[in-house]
Amino acid sequence: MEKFKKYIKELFESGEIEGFLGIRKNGLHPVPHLFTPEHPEELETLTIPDVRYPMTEILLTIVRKYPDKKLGIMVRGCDERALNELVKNQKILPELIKHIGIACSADLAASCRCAQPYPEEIHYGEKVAPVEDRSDIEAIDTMPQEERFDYWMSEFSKCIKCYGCRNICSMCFCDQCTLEDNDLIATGQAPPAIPIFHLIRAFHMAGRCIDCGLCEEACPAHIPLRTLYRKVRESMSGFLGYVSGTEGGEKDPLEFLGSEGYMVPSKIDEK
Amino acid sequence: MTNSVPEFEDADCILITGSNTTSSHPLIASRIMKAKEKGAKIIVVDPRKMHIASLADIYVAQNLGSDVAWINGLMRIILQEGWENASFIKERTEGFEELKKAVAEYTPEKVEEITGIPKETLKEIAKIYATSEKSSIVYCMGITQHATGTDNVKSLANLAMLTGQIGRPSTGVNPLRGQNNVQGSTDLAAIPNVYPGYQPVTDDAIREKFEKAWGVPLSPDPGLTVVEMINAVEEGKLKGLFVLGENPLVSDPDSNHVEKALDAIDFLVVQDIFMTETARKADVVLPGASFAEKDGTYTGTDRRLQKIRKAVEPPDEAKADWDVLCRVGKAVGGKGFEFASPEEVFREIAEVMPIYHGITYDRIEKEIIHWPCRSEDDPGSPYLHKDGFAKGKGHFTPIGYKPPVELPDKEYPYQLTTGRLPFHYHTGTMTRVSPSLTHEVNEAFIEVHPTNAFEIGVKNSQVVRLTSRRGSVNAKVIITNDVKKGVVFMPFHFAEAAANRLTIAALDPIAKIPEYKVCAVNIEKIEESEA
Amino acid sequence: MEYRTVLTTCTYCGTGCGLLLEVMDGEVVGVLPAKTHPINEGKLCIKGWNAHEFIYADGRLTKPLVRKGDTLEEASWDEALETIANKFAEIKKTNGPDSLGCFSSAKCTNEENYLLQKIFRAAIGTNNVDHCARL
Amino acid sequence: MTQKEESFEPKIIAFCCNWCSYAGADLAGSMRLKYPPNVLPIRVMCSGRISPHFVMKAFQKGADGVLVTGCHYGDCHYMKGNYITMRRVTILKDLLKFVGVEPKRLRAEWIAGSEGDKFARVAHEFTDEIRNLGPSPLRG
Repeated sequence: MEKFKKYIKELFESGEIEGFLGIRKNGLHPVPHLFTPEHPEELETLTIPDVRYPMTEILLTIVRKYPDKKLGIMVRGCDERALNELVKNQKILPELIKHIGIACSADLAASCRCAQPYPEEIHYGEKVAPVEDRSDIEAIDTMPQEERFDYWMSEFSKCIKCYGCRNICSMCFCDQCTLEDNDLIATGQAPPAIPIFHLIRAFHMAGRCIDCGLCEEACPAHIPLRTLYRKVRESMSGFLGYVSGTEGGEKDPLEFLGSEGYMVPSKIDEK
Repeated sequence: MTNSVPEFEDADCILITGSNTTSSHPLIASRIMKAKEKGAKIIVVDPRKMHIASLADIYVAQNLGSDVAWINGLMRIILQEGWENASFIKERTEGFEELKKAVAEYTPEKVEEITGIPKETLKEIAKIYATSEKSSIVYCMGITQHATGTDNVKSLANLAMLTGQIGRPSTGVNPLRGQNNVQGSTDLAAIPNVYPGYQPVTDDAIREKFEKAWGVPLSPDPGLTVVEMINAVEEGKLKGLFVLGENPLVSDPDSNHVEKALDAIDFLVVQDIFMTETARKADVVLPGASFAEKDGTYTGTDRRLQKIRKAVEPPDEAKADWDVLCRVGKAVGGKGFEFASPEEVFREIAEVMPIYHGITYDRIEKEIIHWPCRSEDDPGSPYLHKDGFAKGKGHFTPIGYKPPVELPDKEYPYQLTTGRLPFHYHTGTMTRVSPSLTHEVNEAFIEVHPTNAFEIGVKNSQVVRLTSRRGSVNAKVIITNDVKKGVVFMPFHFAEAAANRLTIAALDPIAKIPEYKVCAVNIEKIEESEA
Repeated sequence: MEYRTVLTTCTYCGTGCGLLLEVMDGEVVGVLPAKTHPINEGKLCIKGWNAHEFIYADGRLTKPLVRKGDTLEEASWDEALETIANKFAEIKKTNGPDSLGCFSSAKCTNEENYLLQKIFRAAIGTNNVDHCARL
Repeated sequence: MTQKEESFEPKIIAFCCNWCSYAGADLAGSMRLKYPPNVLPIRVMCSGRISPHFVMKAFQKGADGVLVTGCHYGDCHYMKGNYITMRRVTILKDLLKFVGVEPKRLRAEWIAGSEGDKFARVAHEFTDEIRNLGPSPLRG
């Protein structure tokens, strides 16, 4: 940890970064914080807990106000996937953002069922094995169709319309949100119109979701949102060969034609 | 609350009545949903079919104001079936025989007649509640805001004691407190009959203790409640009023009456963050700070003390409210208002208040403390009545059913009940200036059963006039099966169509709570030209 | 360039959820749910998620106001406090302490509730102290 | 039960692009080709304009089936709009399937302005198919 703090301090001193978005210890609670060269003493409170905050979502808040600053950001595997996608969508300039990589602990990787619990370059922690687990999707795929419908409707009907899933999502960077369009989803109702509210969000996640699972952690109604979004992520890779969160390459083929503009999806099994 | 919030998750049965939990306490609803996932049975008894009702295993609508009857009915069934907890009754309670006698007349048939709850459903509820290992009762203003509010609460306590569903984790009788710090403001004696920590002003020894602590002689006479003070203004007895962060003109029952009183009063001081309807009538307005602009503590609904922390400065010349009050205290000639920080105030609080005595700012930074916490090595009390009730034995109170004060009649044939929406808060002072919330809903409406809508001759979104004996308001109709026939619901957040112009100021004789949840109204269609 | 988060307690209902106020250059710009808070465990309702919005709403009171005839006019803190002191003293003198009363607030802190009831009980001498617990 | 199914007449929304498929539907009319009255065409400028939201809203408002029609590949008035359409429809069908709604309730077809007969045939086929599936569970 001391080595890590020293590394950040060096980055400050060399002018390579003008701020570092990390986590600070506040009493019992780890909370996000932007460390700056003006207050190097704050680095004493820097911590790397097994708790995840939406770092890239916070980064966007800062970048909107300070588009020219060189910033370092603490990135786990999930954060790095988010940054890759934000670059593709031209929300951040890669040359201004320095990834400071954290490998997740085995505990965290297990509780997140994370398929890539580390970023490309690691500055802290030891790489642990990825967790391959699609049992949540399989469990639903094997249900009879009607049971599947009832299952999702009963899950969606718990929704209290807090918008937490959207608010915490690093990939929800639109200026206007369809979920708030009164013509599409009547405002003022909780639960909101189901399943349209959740399916529209799921569809939006198709080319974007980087499978961090923060949405599900933020859901007061305990709706298995991540399973839903993991499914559309799979559909994207299965039918269109697109995996969001990978570095460089093509953009979301649902939004952009891409260089292979004539690409058509493989055929769907309607059974 | 007798128990703490996280405990709900491990209950086997949760009986919810008079609480629109997903709207008013969403993160408690979250725990209840978790409990259901873990296998708990959720029972909702409420006149309105709200979101939480649609998630329940059993939902039933009682007639407005009939709570004592169905609770007595439950107890009669429990006794008949032998589902009571005999050893708990024997060891921990008194007055059981009287209770038994009092509930005997509440046969399922009679209860069905009064409450509209089918007798089979009542029996099912009785069985699940009484025979589950850990059953918890959750209630809110739907139980307390009645002229029989105290009776309703005592009936629920009877039920919990009869079945021994209290004094253990994940059981108990749990009122969900409405405001962020309503528990704390009651603890700190913002009530007329006690000093901080529920120490009666009428008790000589206690009064002497406070006279010593504060260095002045104190009045032995209990003061007036909010509604009584309003009446005292009208009678010319109360001449000056200081209102801190409240908007009685919208929140209090029978608003027309409140408005007259505030117009008539000699001198009104309002300390707030916005120019509320009440502040407009003031003689002096003091600008306070929002929760983001000051330090201090709140006491949550489960008696848990938590800090709020200053994030930014108050705007312009506005000041943190504790600072303003210290200045007011000194200005009116008070002694002992030289505090440099909220922490210093808290130290004095802990000194005079036994139930907070062991609590310090340092401790609540590091641990979760629920009062009572009587010394620095006392870990506090997540749930109450573990080894017995505070007042010795738990006392059963025999209670009979009394109908609501104002029943529907020819002139006012519908029953109005009021409540909250998930998107707004109380009188809307804060939520109605919040764009994300007003985007969801920003006008009053009235929920009407389809049969009644047909009678009145209105369609969805048409405007009607609601009239009670006290006033009238206009609102848009929403036709829904969520309300029973004959009952209409209106949220009370909207000052321009304030539900409380209609409500009745009939008070519970003990708790002095107004009967917000039932009054009689008439509904008329407004012709196009009028609307 | 400042971005920090301040852990605090939600000001809406009595549940007592922990939330982080996101502060950028001295201004609250957003809310995050406190992930390690024992009550809400990283979740919030729609009111909590937007608890910062009202802070900067139009119409915040920023200066003391004192009534001059039909209108409320801006005044100094000294003038406002003096008006209160004089008027309360006058009412108390002619009608006794029980002709004064206060509505304290379930929105305010424990410390503030303590101070207001102390003003009325100790400095003015009446138990006419209540708040909207019942409402 | 059987009787109920027999008496069920599905509601179908057909989104048609201005340049090809709407002209095809129009031609079906002028050719006096019969197609079921269950099908309600809605004209849009390009099938690529048909946001998945429109499809979901149609289902929510009571459609039992949604037909998305556009130009054949290569014929799109806006060059490639229909490629995006097919990608979106495929992902949406897979999502519907996952939440327990028959993916067959959503169908994409390419119909040229000259293919009045194809429009009529697709309308028949799709109506029969949806009639067999019964009312949509999304009717709300």
